[in-house]
Amino acid sequence: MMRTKKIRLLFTALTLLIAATFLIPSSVLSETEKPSYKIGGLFSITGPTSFLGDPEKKSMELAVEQINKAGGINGHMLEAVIYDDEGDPSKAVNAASKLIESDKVIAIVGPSLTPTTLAVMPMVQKAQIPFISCAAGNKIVQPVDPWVFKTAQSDILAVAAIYAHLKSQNFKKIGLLTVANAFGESGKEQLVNQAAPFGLTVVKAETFGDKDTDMTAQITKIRQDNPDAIVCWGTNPGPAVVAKNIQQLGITIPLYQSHGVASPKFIELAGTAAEGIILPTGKILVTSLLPDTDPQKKVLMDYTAAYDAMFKTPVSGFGGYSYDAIQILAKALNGSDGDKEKIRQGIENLKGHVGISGIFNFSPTEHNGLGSDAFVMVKIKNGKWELIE
Amino acid sequence: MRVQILYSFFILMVALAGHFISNAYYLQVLTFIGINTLLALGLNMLMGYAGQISLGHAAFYGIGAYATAILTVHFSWSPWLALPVAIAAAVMVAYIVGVPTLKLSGYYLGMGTLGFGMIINIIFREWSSVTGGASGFVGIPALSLGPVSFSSRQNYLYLVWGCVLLCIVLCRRIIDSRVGRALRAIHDGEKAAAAVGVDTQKLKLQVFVLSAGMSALAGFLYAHLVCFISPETFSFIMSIRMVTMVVIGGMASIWGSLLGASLLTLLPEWLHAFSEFEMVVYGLILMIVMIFLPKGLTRGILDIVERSRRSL
Amino acid sequence: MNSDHPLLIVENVSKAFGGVQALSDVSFQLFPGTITGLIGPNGAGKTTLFNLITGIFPADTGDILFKGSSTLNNTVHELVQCGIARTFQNVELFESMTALENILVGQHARTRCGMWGSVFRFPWVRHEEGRATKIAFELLDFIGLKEHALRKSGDLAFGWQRLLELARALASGPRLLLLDEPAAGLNMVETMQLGDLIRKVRDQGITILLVEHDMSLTMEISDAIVVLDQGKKIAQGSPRSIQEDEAVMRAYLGTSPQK
Amino acid sequence: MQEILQYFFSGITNGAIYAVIAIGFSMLYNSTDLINFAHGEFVMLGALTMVTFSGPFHLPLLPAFIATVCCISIAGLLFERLAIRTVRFPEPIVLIIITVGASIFLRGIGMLAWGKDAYSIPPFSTHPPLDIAGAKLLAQSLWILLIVLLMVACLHFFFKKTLTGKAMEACAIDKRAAWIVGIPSKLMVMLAFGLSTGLGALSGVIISPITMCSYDMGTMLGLKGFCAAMLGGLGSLWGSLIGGFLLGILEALGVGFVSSGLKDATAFFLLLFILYARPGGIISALNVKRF
Repeated sequence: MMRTKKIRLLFTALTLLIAATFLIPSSVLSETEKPSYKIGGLFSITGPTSFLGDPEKKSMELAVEQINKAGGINGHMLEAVIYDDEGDPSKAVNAASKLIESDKVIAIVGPSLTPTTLAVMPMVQKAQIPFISCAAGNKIVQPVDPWVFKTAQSDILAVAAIYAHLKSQNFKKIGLLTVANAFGESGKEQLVNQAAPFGLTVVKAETFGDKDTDMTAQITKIRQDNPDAIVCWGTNPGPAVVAKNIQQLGITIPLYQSHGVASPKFIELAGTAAEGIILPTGKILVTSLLPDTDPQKKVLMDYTAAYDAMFKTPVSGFGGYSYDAIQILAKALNGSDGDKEKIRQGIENLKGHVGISGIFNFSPTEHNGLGSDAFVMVKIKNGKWELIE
Repeated sequence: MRVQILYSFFILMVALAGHFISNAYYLQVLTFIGINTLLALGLNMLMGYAGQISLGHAAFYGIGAYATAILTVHFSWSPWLALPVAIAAAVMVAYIVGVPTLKLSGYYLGMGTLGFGMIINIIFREWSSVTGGASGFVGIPALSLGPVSFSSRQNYLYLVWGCVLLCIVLCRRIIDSRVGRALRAIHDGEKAAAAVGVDTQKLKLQVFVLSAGMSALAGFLYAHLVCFISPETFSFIMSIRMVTMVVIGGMASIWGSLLGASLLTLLPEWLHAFSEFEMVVYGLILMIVMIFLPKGLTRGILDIVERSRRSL
Repeated sequence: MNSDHPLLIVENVSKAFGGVQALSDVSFQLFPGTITGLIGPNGAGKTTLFNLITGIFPADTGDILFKGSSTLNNTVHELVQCGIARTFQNVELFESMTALENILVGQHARTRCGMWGSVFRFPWVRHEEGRATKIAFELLDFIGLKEHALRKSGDLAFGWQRLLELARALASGPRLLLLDEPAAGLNMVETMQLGDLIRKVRDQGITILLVEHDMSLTMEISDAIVVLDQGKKIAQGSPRSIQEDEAVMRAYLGTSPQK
Repeated sequence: MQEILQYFFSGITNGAIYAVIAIGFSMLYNSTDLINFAHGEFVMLGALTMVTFSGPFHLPLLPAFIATVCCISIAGLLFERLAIRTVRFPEPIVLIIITVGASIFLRGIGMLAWGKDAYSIPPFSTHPPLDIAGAKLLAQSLWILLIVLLMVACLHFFFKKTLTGKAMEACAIDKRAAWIVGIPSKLMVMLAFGLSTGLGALSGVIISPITMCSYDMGTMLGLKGFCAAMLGGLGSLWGSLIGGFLLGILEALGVGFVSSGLKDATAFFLLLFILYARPGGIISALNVKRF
């Protein structure tokens, strides 16, 4: 008898617990005349890849506020609903489901990473909702899915930019050192695939863990094959350790990095070891160095100033992805009356949008929309970036 | 008789939830609770009853998920055919690993299972031609059985909770039998259990294998729910989360596993509201629960109820 | 004394832990249906000997024969299956389980339902379970705890726990029963009841090896006595002869008797 | 040859890092019978506190160093007092979950206080790397090696020769017995926590010139340190040292001769092998209790 009572009690507690989830208010309606457009944001705001998600979240807030100040879209205000997925695919799936089902958003921006994006994609396809990812992986837009777009420059472009520079230096043999996660893996794939067209041979490809403490063993292994250059592909702080290790080992082979470290933080972390490193970056990092004729310059300067004013922190190279996504969405929303198919078509037909990451030209077969001009090559000299023509 | 009533109540609850909740997000969260309950249940058999800790159980979860993914995508098998193979794969790995590992004890057993979990996770990540590598495995088909499609959240909820019920019945029956008594005996005192004729080594291995099988089932259900898997999901962190579910819910308590899994699935959803403070609050809750209810929520709540009743 | 073949033969057994010689060259025999008392001062090696006989660890040298075959390569649970059962010096019941369940676990060695059996509950499993429960109640009745069958064993009075542990050992259907200080912590009345019970067990044909500090109990119920001191056997014989043995006196009192 | 030597040096650098963390684990286990899964987070706190003291506060190296270790020790004492001692039934598994909870909590605190970016600390000396037959060993690696050896020697002396140290060890073996002979066991546990978290902070400070530091550095370091401590034999200081170097060198050789992607797998595989062969670690000091 006692046991039944206990178990019944337990069940009551459980039922209450579950019921409590349903009571949490999903959101509060704003009081504009026309109903606001709800846009979902999904970024890895905390967790190991927060360096991506955090500025993306801030930039989304910034873009939404700018649009609302300017009177919204056809009188509709934008409302951002932003969740954190911590870079965990399971959490991303839950959060995306919440955005679609509970918050009834009309479009989703994010997630920040390739795996989280891939995890969310089946749901987005089923719900038929415009979706603009902020992740770099090429798998996201190839093959093209009608509902899936992305604003971050693909690895393909970054690799092409690096390889074009390598070719101009008449380098033939390269060694690769990539981080053992989705970012590094995707980069490695492109680096290996594109080597032949540029007349390059990969003599050795090594990897390192994103929390590794010392990479001299990998570098030693690569050095054995005497490459003309080493390409390192990762995000901070790993590549900074690589740069330091190469300096310590007294290796003079030129080091190339990926756009993953394109932030002032890298120079700060690597210190003198950063000297002479060459890397591709979106133009945001070198705004002041750009010629005035550059069509992106004004957009970049405005964004930098607004970000600085709103958050009092220096602008990051990654926040632009979500800023672009919102701007593109806003253009597509214009005149769509919130109809999802119309938004989708709006994005697909958008041409010549000048954004932070480049100039976007979408088409039914091209859902990233960026060309090779999205990247510029820079060299670090005296602790400063320097444009390479 | 009493048990039948309880099971009927359980079925009723699931049916009601499936019938009245139309918001797919809530259904999905409930489905995740079900999957986590399977994981906690399996691990609880090992930790709560056989008294053996495992810090690498996410590996079996992953083996189940990757096995079905590989079979259904690369070899175009039917998922229903892949299910027994996925479970068999986990069971076999558990057997091979269990024989030497279960000879260890205490923290060394924790270390041994942890190392095993790391190795399996690295295999998922590095064998990219088969597993899709760090970016993950895409294109896992949704489940369907004849005319019934499980791509609707309702049906999937029923499927997952059906499996949960099946496993609860299974565990209950084992616990209430000669084998279960021997298991509880091992937990109370391994020396005495051996002295009454229990082959502790063999029994521990059997339970290890059983819990691996249940984790693999959970992995199968996860893979076909999300239709995407990546090594991240089956990392060391997940193993720790599983242990936490068991301990928070209550060791050696079947309903405790349900409670622990519910709490640890719902907590992050609730804590979204804290944004930046989420981690701090989550850590605090874990600590506070363990400090004040060290026997887990089930026992802890029952104790409190009992005490208040006595004081009345 | 019984003239059958001995049930248990301990042959020149030695065991050392690190540098400490716990047992050296000990030999004796146990005959079916007898109670043998194993006595000696603290640290004489009695518990070590118990652990060797029950297979917890192997002997360094020497051999132990049970029913004519060596037990050295057998594990603890295999020896239980062969018919060796024991109790512990500090009662080791399964405290979270009821008295009844403790005895059911005690029958582990003579029941056979495994994982599959427990999941599918075949008819033979239910039959086996029913029979086991019946035996368990009989044993509870034997020690006089039938009314407390469903109480948690950890909640029982200490004296009852001792009895329950005895019943649990009997549940495996042993030929040889090893009792490690069964009367420790019991009062006089309880000790007397225990003595009666042990005799009754012997009368069922079970051989008993008894370690006990309560001399009056040991001397009263034992058919034979083996005395250990500092790991060596110093005397063996009937209770009466042991009481007069000089070496035993020396071991216990430190000096030779003043008689 | 030069390559092998370089792998070896790389292993030494990593090994010294693992060893210094393993010693923190072992030391605490030695005196409280407890594994602190938040140890990696104390390492992180140490490194980041050092960043603050040497950065915005402009303290010179040594005072910043001492201030950091003191601060983190105090945090450790608080942790013991608030979270560990208040547990009513201190079973190992409960304490483990509490320390896991603490590690998440501290990581959150680290993120709130220092943000999500990584920081670097300048090395202790700007000496060029040591060159032996073409293979290079960092000056900072030598610093770590030196400090680790010094640390182990001091701890060894503390536990074997001083009364407090012996009392601490006695508490781990049997708290009640220690209490009966008049050792204030509660104080000892608290002291042990302070000491071990102080060691953690020290590790953080000496390794971050090599590794950089950020709020999430602790998990991986804690894990590797735990492995090293287990490998060497829990509770044995010299064992931790050996375990750390062995793990580091195994990893480096794994990179050199197997594949850098499988480096961790190689290391863990050999680890399991060693555990199977010697279930108590290389130097098994105390009997490890079960859960």
